[in-house]
Amino acid sequence: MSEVIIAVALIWVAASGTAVVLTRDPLRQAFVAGFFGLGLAFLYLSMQAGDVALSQIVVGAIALPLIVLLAMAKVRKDRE
Amino acid sequence: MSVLAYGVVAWLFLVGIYGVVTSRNLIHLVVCVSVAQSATDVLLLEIGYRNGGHAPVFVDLPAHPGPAVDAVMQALALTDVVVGAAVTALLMALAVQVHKRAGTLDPDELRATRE
Amino acid sequence: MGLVSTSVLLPISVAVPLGGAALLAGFSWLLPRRARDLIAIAVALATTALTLSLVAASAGHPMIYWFSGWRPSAGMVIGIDYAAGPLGAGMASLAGVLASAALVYSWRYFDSARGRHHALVLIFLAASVDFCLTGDLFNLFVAFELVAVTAFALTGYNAGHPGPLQGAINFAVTNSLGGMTVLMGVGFLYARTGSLNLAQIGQALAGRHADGLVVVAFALLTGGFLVKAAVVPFHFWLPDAYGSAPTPVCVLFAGVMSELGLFAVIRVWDTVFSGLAGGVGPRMRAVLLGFGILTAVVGAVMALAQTHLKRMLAFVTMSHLGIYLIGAGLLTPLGLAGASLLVIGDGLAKSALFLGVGVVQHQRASVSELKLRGQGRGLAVTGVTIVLGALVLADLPPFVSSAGHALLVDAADEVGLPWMELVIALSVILSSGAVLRAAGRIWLGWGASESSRPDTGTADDPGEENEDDGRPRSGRRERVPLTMVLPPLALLAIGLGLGLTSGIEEHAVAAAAAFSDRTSYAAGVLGTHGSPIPPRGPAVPASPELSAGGVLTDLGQVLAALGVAALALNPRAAGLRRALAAGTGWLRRLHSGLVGDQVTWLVAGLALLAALGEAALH
Amino acid sequence: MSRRARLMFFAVAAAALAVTLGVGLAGLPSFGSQVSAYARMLNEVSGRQRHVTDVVSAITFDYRGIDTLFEEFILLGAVTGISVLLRPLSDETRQLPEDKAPDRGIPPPSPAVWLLAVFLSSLLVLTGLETVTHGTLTPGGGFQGGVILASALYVVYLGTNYRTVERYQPDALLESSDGVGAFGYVFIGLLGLMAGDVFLTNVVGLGVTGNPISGGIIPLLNLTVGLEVAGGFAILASEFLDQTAVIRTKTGPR
Repeated sequence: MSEVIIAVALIWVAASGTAVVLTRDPLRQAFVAGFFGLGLAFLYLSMQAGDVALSQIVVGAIALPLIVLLAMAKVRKDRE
Repeated sequence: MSVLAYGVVAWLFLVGIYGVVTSRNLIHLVVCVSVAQSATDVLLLEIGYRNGGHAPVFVDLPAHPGPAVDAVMQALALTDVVVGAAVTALLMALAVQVHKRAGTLDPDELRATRE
Repeated sequence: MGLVSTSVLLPISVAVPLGGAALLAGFSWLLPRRARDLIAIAVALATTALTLSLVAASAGHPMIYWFSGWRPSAGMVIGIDYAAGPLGAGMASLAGVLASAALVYSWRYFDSARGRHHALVLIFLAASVDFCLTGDLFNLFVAFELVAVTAFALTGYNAGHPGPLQGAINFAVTNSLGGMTVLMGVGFLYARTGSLNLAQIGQALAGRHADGLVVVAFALLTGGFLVKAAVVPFHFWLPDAYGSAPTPVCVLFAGVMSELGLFAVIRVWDTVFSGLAGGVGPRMRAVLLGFGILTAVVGAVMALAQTHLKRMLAFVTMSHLGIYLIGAGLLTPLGLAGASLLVIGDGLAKSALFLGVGVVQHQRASVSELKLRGQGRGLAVTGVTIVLGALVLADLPPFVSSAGHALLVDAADEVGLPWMELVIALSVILSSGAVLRAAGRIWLGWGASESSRPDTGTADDPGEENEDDGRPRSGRRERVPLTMVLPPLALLAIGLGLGLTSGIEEHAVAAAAAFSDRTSYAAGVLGTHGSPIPPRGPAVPASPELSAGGVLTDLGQVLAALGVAALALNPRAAGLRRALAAGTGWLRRLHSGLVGDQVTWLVAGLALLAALGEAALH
Repeated sequence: MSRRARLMFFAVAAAALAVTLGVGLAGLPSFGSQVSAYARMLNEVSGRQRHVTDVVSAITFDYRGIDTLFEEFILLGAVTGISVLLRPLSDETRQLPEDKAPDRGIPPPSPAVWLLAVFLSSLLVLTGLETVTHGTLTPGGGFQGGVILASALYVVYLGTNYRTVERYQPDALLESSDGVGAFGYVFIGLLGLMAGDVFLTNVVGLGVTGNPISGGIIPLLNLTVGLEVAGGFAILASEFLDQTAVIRTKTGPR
């Protein structure tokens, strides 16, 4: 059972990681990256790494997308 | 299962680098670096995984819990997540500043150190 | 009891700079500017003194320190250790000296962003010390990343200009990827040996034949470190970063940071891989020498092609890194000893050169050799500093790099590669000649000025940046503050003093022998035998005849470098220069400064290293 | 290189690197088949030796505590570096966003929004503190809790406007928290030396396994990390926010 969950998580991570790279628009990429971050956290959790999963959630699904969005906002303001 | 598990590591690393090489936008490029970086965490945790193993947290366990997974690799991955976050944030600050000062985010248009 | 008191130096020499940095970062808003400068300088000097005392204390037998008191039990390592010998401690104290010089130099020089610049320099210093002392592979990775993170920020310090920012981005992207490959290598070795301790991993691999996993682990680890060491083809980020970073930061970069990359390559080779079965040493020597020769020559040729002074020094640094790799890559104690003395001697000289160029930039607001033609008047002391520094780079006796050069030549002879001397001489002459050419143009007004640019190939001359942002200069011809003039002279004086120290070659060879002895290192760390290892009598062929021959060679190099400079400035040799510029145009075009190109080269370099590693180890 | 040439070169190089990685990965033991003797030993003994239930925290802060010390400084270095890179330069000014419609006046945040923000943020503070303090027992610790605490600050701001943020931002406090946290880790390490033992030795009682206050210095180290990370991430977010909201160039991009 746990093997199936891990396999699903691995495929989720591989697919969403590819999607992050192929999403060339940074704004949309930020959301895909959040989804990828959640996938990583899920993968870590399925591999019994709760500490790492929690770190991954706070970094990958909260801090990183927030920074990307703020950076995008700054860039847009510069262009005005 | 091994092929899938280890294949994902190589895939994430290479696809992240592919993104870096082909990127036309520094913010996109920085996120691609973080994709490649996550390959290392996945590798460490896979090395430390044990089939049917439980988390290395010894609280509320059943009577015969079986083996636990490798806590050392988890500690290393923990450190690496923090390192990755620090580097990503720093790169993002550089990207913001480059856009302000060079007026572009396209890495291929940045030739300041050349011309 | 005596042992306890000296081993305490190990944790204190990282705790002092770390604590100082934390206080500066957290409380700079409370402190006046002068206090911030003083605290930073005091902390850097204290770290220097601590690491210097480590050099003395660890001579003869390595010092082992187990953090949190976790000693190995039943042959299994539990915690993290520091394993200090004079070579590692010497490297750490070089970092201390250069950090102190950089901080003194920036005293009046620029705005330290409320002490944050100083905090970053101190963290950089602490990370370098940890890097040199640690006996744990993962801790080495953490130190690698800490050096990197502070260095990225310091590179982009002049954040108002695109050049430093682009340099920082190229630097950060390539070196982060390097860090990732290092970590993957760590993971592979852990999966194979179940350990993160250098000595224990080496023990587990010793006497075995390398398989695919070990070869790939070698390539990933070494490749990652070579990115930091800026060895061809991992080097493309270096001129962008070093050419645009603030001067005090360049001192740390050129003198210590790249050398740390090479240090890690050799440390990991000696402790982890050198015990592999099948006579891997000679074949690995060929691989490392190949990379070293390529780097030395490419760096020297590129240095000669530059007119942007900092970028020129960046390529000079790179060429010298190639020479150190040749020395260390001979994989003999003699070669490593020669490389170590060169790292110290050249490191001090290169730092003095960067600081001298910084003075020129501060006073004349330019770093372009062509724009500065004849502008040297009034900066005589700096001119002398730069000429002397350039001559030291050509191994002018009796500076310590001359002693290192002699050892290196002996080491190459010892393994039957006497022609290596020619490769080294060629690179040294070209890179030193480039700096002398610039000095001749700036202080003597020789050669052409901007109007008739000789290099019509590509313009890899980046823009000029004013470093002291936000601090209006009263007049351009104001007196240079002593805090800017003295540090480079002090660095050169240290190099001279070390060169005049009798027996420095013997000390270096003994340190190198202890450093590269895998079995006694492992025995010391794992405690497999109680008594300290008696130091093996090092064979130092430093007889008077050889030294005299060495002095003649060195003087020959100095003269040849002067000749190169004269030729480069002679109006009648314009045709030759044009031909050379045309012949090297392709090489300069490869240094495009684009991060996508640099990462592609990195990937190719990793694959190449893996293929060569397979041939050497398997 | 042209983009096309680069892509072709990359394709070849990446294929070679893929083969390299494949060879290395193929040499690994099959997935999930083994755990190192080192890890088995630590799983076995750390509960007894350190009185913790979460072995990861014992490794992070005790067996390999020196790694975490340097990890803290990676964060401190990055935050300091970002403050340096994003500092207002000589040609930039700090200027609050102009009111586009001065006759309208900024509406005060409605009490309901305020209340929600305060409620959410207190919830986050509690979660953050709980995560920081229970690091020895369950997954989580100073780092994770610290980030949650930093985010609590910003949820308060969600309920208001940037003018209030700018006025009440406790910059000095955040910086001090960052520095004190990092210094605290070094200091606890030095306590071991002062007690006549080695750096980062446990100098306090180990406590009863299962209590929040157990594991010796591990909860204290978690606390310092929590302080450092909370301050650091708050500074980080505020630097980026400042760039977006108040810092503008006098001359425009060059």
